Amino acid sequence: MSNTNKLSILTKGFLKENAVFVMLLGMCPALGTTTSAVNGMGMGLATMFVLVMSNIVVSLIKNLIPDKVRIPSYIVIIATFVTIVDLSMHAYIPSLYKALGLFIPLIVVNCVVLGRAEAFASKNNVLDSILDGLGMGLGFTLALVILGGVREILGSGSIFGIDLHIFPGDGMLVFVLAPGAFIALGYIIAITNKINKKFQKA
Amino acid sequence: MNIILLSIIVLGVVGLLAGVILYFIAEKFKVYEDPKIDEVEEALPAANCGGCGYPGCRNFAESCVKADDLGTLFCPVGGNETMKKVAEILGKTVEDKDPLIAVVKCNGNPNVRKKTTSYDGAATCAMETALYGGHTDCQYGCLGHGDCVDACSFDAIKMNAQTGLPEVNQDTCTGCNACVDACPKNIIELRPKGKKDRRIFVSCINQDRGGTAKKACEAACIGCKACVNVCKFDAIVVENFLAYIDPNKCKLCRACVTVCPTNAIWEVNFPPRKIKTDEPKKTQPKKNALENQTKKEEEAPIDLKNIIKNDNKKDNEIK
Amino acid sequence: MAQYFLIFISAIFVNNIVLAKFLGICPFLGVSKKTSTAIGMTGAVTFVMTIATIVTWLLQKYVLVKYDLVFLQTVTFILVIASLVQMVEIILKKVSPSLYAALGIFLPLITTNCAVLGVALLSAGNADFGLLQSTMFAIANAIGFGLAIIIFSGLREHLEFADVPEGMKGAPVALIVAGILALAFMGFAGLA
Amino acid sequence: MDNKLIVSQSPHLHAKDNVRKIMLAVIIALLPSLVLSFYFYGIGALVVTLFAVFFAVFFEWIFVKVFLKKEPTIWDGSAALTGLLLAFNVPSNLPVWIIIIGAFVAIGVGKMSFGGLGQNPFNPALVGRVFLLISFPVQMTSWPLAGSSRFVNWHFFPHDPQALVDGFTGATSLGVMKEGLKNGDAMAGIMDKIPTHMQMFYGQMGGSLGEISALLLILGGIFLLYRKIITWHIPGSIILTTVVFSGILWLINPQSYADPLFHLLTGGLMLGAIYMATDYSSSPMSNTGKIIFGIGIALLTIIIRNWGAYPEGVSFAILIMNAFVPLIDRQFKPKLFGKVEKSKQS
Amino acid sequence: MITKKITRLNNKTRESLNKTLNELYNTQNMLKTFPKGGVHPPENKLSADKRIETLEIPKQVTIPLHQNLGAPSKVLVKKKDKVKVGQIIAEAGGFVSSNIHASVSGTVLKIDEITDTTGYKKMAVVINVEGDEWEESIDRSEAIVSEIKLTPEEIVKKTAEMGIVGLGGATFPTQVKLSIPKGQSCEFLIINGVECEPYLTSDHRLMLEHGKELIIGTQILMKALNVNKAYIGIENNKPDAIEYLTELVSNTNNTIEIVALKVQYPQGGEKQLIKAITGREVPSGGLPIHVGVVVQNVGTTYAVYEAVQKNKPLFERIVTVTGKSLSSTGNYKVRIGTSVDLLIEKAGGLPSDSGKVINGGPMMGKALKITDVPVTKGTSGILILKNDEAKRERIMPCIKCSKCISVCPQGLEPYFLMNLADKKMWEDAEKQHNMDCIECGSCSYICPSARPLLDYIRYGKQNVGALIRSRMKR
Amino acid sequence: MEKFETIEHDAFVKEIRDDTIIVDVISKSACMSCQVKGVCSVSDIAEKQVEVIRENNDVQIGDKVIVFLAQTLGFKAVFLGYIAPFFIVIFILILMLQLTNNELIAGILSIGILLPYYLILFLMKDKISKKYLFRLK
Amino acid sequence: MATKMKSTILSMSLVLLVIASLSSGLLAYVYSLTKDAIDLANKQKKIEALTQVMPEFYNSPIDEAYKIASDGDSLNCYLGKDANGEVIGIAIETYTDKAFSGKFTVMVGLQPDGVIYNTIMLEHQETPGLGDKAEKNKSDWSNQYNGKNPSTNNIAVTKDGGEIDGITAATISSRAYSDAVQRAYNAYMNEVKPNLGL
Ligand SMILES: Cc1cc2nc3c(=O)[nH]c(=O)nc-3n(C[C@H](O)[C@H](O)[C@H](O)COP(=O)(O)O)c2cc1C
Ligand SMILES: Cc1cc2nc3c(=O)[nH]c(=O)nc-3n(C[C@H](O)[C@H](O)[C@H](O)COP(=O)(O)O)c2cc1C
Ligand SMILES: Cc1cc2nc3c(=O)[nH]c(=O)nc-3n(C[C@H](O)[C@H](O)[C@H](O)COP(=O)(O)O)c2cc1C
Ligand SMILES: Cc1cc2nc3c(=O)[nH]c(=O)nc-3n(C[C@H](O)[C@H](O)[C@H](O)CO)c2cc1C
Ligand code: SF4
Ligand code: SF4
Ligand code: SF4
Ligand code: SF4
Ligand code: FES
Repeated sequence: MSNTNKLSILTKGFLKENAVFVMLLGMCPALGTTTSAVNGMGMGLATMFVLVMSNIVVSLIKNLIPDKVRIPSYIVIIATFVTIVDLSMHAYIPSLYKALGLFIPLIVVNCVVLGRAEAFASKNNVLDSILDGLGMGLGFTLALVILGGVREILGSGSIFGIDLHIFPGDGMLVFVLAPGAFIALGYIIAITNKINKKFQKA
Repeated sequence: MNIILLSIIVLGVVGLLAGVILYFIAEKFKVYEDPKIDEVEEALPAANCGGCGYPGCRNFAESCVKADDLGTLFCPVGGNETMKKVAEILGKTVEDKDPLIAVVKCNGNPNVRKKTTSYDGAATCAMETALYGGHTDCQYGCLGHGDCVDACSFDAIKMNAQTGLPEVNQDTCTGCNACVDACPKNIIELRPKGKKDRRIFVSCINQDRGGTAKKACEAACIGCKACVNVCKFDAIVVENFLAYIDPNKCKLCRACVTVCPTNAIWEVNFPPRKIKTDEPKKTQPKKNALENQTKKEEEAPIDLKNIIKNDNKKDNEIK
Repeated sequence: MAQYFLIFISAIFVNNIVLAKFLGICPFLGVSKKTSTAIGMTGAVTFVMTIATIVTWLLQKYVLVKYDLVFLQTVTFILVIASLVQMVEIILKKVSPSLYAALGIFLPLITTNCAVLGVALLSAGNADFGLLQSTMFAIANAIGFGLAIIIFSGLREHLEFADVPEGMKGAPVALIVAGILALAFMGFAGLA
Repeated sequence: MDNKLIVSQSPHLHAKDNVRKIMLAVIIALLPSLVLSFYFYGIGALVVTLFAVFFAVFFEWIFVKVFLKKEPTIWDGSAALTGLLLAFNVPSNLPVWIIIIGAFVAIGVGKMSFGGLGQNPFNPALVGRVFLLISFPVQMTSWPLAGSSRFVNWHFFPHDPQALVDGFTGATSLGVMKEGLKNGDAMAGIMDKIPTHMQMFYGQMGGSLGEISALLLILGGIFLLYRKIITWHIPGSIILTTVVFSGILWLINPQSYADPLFHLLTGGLMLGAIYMATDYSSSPMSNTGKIIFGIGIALLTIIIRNWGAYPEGVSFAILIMNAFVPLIDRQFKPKLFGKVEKSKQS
Repeated sequence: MITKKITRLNNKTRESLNKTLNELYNTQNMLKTFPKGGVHPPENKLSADKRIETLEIPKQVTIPLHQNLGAPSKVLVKKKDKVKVGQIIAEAGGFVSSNIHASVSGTVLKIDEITDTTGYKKMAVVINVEGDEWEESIDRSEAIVSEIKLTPEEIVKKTAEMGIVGLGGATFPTQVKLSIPKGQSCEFLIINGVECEPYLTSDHRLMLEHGKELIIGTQILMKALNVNKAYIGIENNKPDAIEYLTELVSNTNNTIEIVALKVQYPQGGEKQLIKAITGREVPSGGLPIHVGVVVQNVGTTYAVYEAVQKNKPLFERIVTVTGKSLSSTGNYKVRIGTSVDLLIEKAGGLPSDSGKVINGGPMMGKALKITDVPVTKGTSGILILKNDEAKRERIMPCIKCSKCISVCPQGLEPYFLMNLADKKMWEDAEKQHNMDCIECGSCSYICPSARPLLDYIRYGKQNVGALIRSRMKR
Repeated sequence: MEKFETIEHDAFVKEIRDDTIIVDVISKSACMSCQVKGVCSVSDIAEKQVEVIRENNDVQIGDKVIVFLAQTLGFKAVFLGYIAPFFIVIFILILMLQLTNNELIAGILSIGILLPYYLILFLMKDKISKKYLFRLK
Repeated sequence: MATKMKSTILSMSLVLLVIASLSSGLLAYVYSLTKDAIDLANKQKKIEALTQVMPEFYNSPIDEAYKIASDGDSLNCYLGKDANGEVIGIAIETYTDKAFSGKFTVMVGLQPDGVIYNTIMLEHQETPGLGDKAEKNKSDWSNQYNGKNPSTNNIAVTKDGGEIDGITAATISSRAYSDAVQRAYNAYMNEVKPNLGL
């Protein structure tokens, strides 16, 4: 594989195949944890760690696993890394751990992670799988930060905790709550579609 | 007890149980599905356009796997190449099919085919057809609302604002048949692309008697049989006052094109005629007013450029 | 009785699993294009969710907590759920191909449906819940999921005929609908 | 031939009503309430209304022009009506920047995201309203009391000592009830703190600027019924169910549940029943469907009012039932001519 | 004669009569009508006072060979053949088809494709008129023959021979309707004198001027169908006709009853009429005969009278020529094949602001593509609409006002059927009963968004029909 | 829940073969009150023939029958695949909790019931997944 | 691609067994590494809360928790002692059911004489932007309680005639907060104070 190809493996997850905005995967954490940009980033990084690690392991042992137990095996592998993240976060960044709550163990079932293990790592070599995991993970993180940022700005009038003083009050609370998450994501996806289309045409 | 040991035992037991149960269930409830179906499906273009006559690519793939002979199966989008791939997967053989392309068999632009009424209903061809024969005196001709354009999922057919007729882009048309199905007037036909992409066809489907047809549209085929007489290959038949050129017999000699008194025969992608440039005025006294507009009166066929987007490739070919 | 009533009201309306807790969004968006498939999916989720909760609850109480292995929760739960779903999938493929075809790729997705694992984790993590409460909690959440997805599929079928702007078609407009639905469901706040 | 005959399918006649006339009629039906609101709340009512209407129309124009690239649709009057109804659902002292956001959400999110007129599954004005309610609860729940405007008080209520207090705000009747009940007060005591039923009927109470006078709203409703713009099914079933359901609760325990009349006259129930639940595009099509829809709204309203966190539930109830409309439409069809016989036959 | 007296009534007296009649039948609301849906467009019966005039015979007639619902007729004459008035020139081309007779005497000029009222080119016999020589068998006297000599079977045969088709709009061959299939029986005959279409008055005039023949025609049909009860349904905006016919049937022992009906479009649709008069509902997908009823139009009934008693084939009919912009409106007895142009000329020529020329009424009629088309058996009126009346309004999105649902007499959801047709979802359209639409156009009429509902529903019907046929073949 | 639309037609038996029956279907669906004469081809009526599986219906040539086509089996599948076993599980669970008051036993038993259930379902599979064609009533 | 493992009973169960064991081994190891940190983190929150609501203490109040009865329920009570072992503060984990929505718990720190030292919101589900103003890091609204003695100061909100200014548009939350504090105070006065003999 050429270098450009490697690069594209890495970058396609940003926009063209962005897990959240384009492939609509991993929607639950994308919506559930993005009350602020920081939370989004935390979740994104945690997911990326799991993604990369499980991609590595899966691509290493892909040929050892019989088809019928493929999914259970992958899941166990993923769950292991998730638990590691869970335990470490709980131990060392308890505030973030609390904010992300249930969604950390739920990384296990994040369709992005399993999807990549299934679709990419189980068919490609270790290096590509790492790149893929990194790319997808970064894309995922990017998406979560954007969504978290938008929600934070609109919902609390601040970004990364810095008050922007754009609203006389606190901001539009809806965006901190569930409905705002859906609505914000809806419009962001619409915009991403537009951008992607432009790119395709160009 | 050592926590590591314990967890290994616990998870190991769970894992083992899961494995064993899964195995038995899988054995018991085995469904055989030919893995080749997946392979074939992957080889297909995944356009899911239905051009093959099946509801989707997977159904087509299934049929390919089941079929003894791929002769009757063809994916118009992927073309010969795809079919070869499919054949390879299945260890079967296919013959090359002449690629098909949609041609619009109506030549009645507003200058030659006058509007007689003004239609005020929903702007789709199907809807106008449901009402009456159309807003001109030709009850066969194109209505110009572009149902065919909407049907094409490859953006290969566009309305020409000047002629009010659809035009097919030969580079993007896959011959999927969608427009043919969509046209309520059955104006569009899939014809072989022809050698060097050259083809000749009668661009009219008016079956009225000559006089009636001519009155309705100056560009109509009047069934005069001039082309039949001039064709050396018996490629043209006139039935119901309408000529039809059999693409399989047509040798692209172009003899018929010039004799047609109404310019109803179109040629596509031919180089301009040199010798006859001053002749046509006599043999073709009737000119498409449109040609005047586009200033190509000298070479009747060139106005066919309209049918194809004027891209570089074409220019090269013509030179 | 009142306790179960509250569990149901809370899980279905107030803290709807999809609209308030953000679990199971993928199938919520993915399998909601037609009401009939949404109903099928609801059946599937209800089934899997309930069975999974029963199994994981037993596992939690009689193994993990007993031997102080709660940190293995995620791994064991997901393993159990995954096997369970795959079992159902294989069985279903054989027993009822039409349903299998209808739910297609979404059966494996139930495995990776956060709703199932989420509910299992929530009910295992809730110290107050006995087996029956947990089961009812699972059912209530499944009904909440079903309610949301069926309403949603109705709306989406309705939107099939709407002249939705080009850029908004598909996921964006679905998300807006989900957002307004969540907005509406906020009216249930405080009921339980 | 320039005098070509026009050809189209039958019928060749068309009734005189069109979309604009319908929207205009609803606006006209609402105007008396606006005037009353001006009378009670002063200039603020007009300012909020004008801003809401103007920006609703403005955003409609922008969206159609810039994003949809279609012919302008602002003349059909539906955007103006949405703006008007949005204004009717907010306090008259709402800061204008909030009402602008509301108009944006109502039109942009609630209507144009789905393609504009007639395509929206939810009531746009209510989407805007609930969005604001949740986003800006402080501003959205500070209600000026009727007659609190200086201008009006000076003229009309010189004898009322309270009227001279500037910008006097307070809770709506429902808010008072909810707070009182949460505080453990009995209904009888709460009733003393709020306007009498008669006052509520003609409109002297705190609340959103358009919801206050049941009387004028009903008069407008009769006008719409007469013009055959709405049918009785939705308002009728809402009002009847409200009376029955709240009546049952009231009979069971008059100390913790308000009487049916109170429920009818407060919290914009009339506004909702006559003008908002009847919004065409977000209500069911068949008559049975409409009745079911109305019953659902009334039940949810009373449930939310009595047991939910929010003091008033009409907006939420309508939005929730909006979500059920497609399912209702699919289930309740008009009776097919000749259907009964067929099933009898076979 | 009472006919004369009534025709002289001016509008004012008509109105007062209307009032007294309303009192007679209590109020308008007490009148019978169909239960659900319907609209009431402005009636505009401009030519209601105009006596039926016989139009002069044109120089040339064009007689289309497909004038009935069902299969086209088979031509029997050749070019240059001489024909007499009433001579058969084409015979039924199938079971559901009918004979066609020459409406003039003269020479067959050609048999060629012409554009007919449908806007499609169809075969037609063109005859050059020479004199007015009738077949001898036709009784041309004015005398009214009231004794019915023929047996039921002979009556049915006669209607077939004489080429009688339903003149109420559908041109369904009458003999087919009259031959009741085995196992089914007819209880009531309903004569459709509703004429619910705005503008049209031909049936109205016919009832006033040929009431006696009409009653005999009804008795003939009753005999053919072997029923002893017939109703004549008339909308309440024709009080003179109601009064006159009520008087005429007073001596029929109540076997024929006049039923005044509320003015409500589409009262004249046979399903609605049957429901209004008998309370029976024709099952979805069924025929009137399934509830024991046969419906015939008054024009058809009159034609049956002439065919059976006078041996006269159906070669002329009454056509209303009307329109607000016309200098004179009228009701004319016209030979089939006469050009519409001639009729318009008779009415003072086509005004320059004319937008549409409609064959039939404004609700169900067909807009003509050109005016040089022949009058056929199905032509009940020629209506001229001004440009501004004719133009459709701009189509807006459906606002879901549900008005179309509430006016649909068939209990359908027109907006939904339109959506389904737009999305080409034929199976779903079938499930939503779009085949039950009677194409009355009430929905398109009422829609505030001016949506072309019926256009799309028709399109849907075509496609669902094709779907059903293809499924049948399989 | 999903509706079961069946399409029914009156028909006459025309021919009886070994395992199928040919019926003539009487058209009554389309042409009544049909104004679209151009499209209506009444001549089609005679050609509407349908082949029906012969399932020991004792019919004779000329008999009047109704043919129908069942369209979906979806609901039945969901019901048998999920809903029925679901209720069985819940039933057993509650029952066992009442009887034994032991959550472990109740839980294991209620899950365990699924195995025999699916086995039975599997054995009856032929009955369930039968494809519906035109059939006689 | 190398040939995949075939799905046989042996391979399937073996693979799962191996993967499961490996993973659980790894996890157990990680768990043992993080166990202490997690325990600490779990406690940390409470310790932080305790340090805030009590004057500086020198004992480990967490290990000296009591359950005290209150209205048929029980509250957690922690005692802060100075270097001499004297009780210098009492922290009571109290709650209310009058909140706008959901669970609402407050840690109330009292001086031995019943004067409120400080309060801190532990858990709540109030609306962000409204009720959550009762949180210390959102606004210093709750500081109003400090220094007040519920037996002499009426700690109800002004609307109900008390001394506490309600949070704007969140009277309910404010009222709930007062209620929680009052509950803690009552429990202290009824149960703790007599027992402590202060
Ligand atoms: C919407 C609608 C309106 C109709 N209006 C009339 C009418 O006003 N008068 C009439 O004679 N037939 C009317 N018909 C036709 C009748 O349904 C029926 O076909 C006719 O009365 C049968 O008689 P015929 O066969 O003699 O024409 C109408 C049909 C439809 C579908
Ligand atoms: C295929 C077909 C068969 C019919 N058979 C009968 C019949 O047996 N008896 C009958 O009274 N009318 C029959 N009709 C006529 C219809 O009932 C109806 O009168 C005719 O289509 C004109 O109705 P309209 O003018 O209301 O549209 C038949 C029509 C069609 C298309
Ligand atoms: C979305 C929303 C959230 C609310 N959340 C709270 C809350 O968390 N705490 C509270 O006391 N009041 C809350 N309220 C306000 C109450 O409903 C009520 O209006 C308020 O307590 C009245 O108090 P006031 O007298 O302080 O204005 C909320 C209102 C809305 C609309
Ligand atoms: C009777 C009636 C009630 C209406 N009610 C509302 C309403 O509550 N909210 C609103 O935004 N628009 C309302 N409209 C206006 C219009 O229907 C609305 O803009 C559409 O929902 C936009 O598609 C109403 C219109 C009518 C005719
Ligand atoms: S032009 Fe016609 S045949 Fe060609 S791709 Fe488009 S739809 Fe298919
Ligand atoms: S070719 Fe056919 S479909 Fe295309 S515009 Fe012409 S009539 Fe319409
Ligand atoms: S759907 Fe058909 S029957 Fe109903 S109103 Fe419209 S045209 Fe008339
Ligand atoms: S009448 Fe027109 S706008 Fe109203 S519901 Fe029907 S189609 Fe829609
Ligand atoms: S991330 Fe929750 S279901 Fe996919």
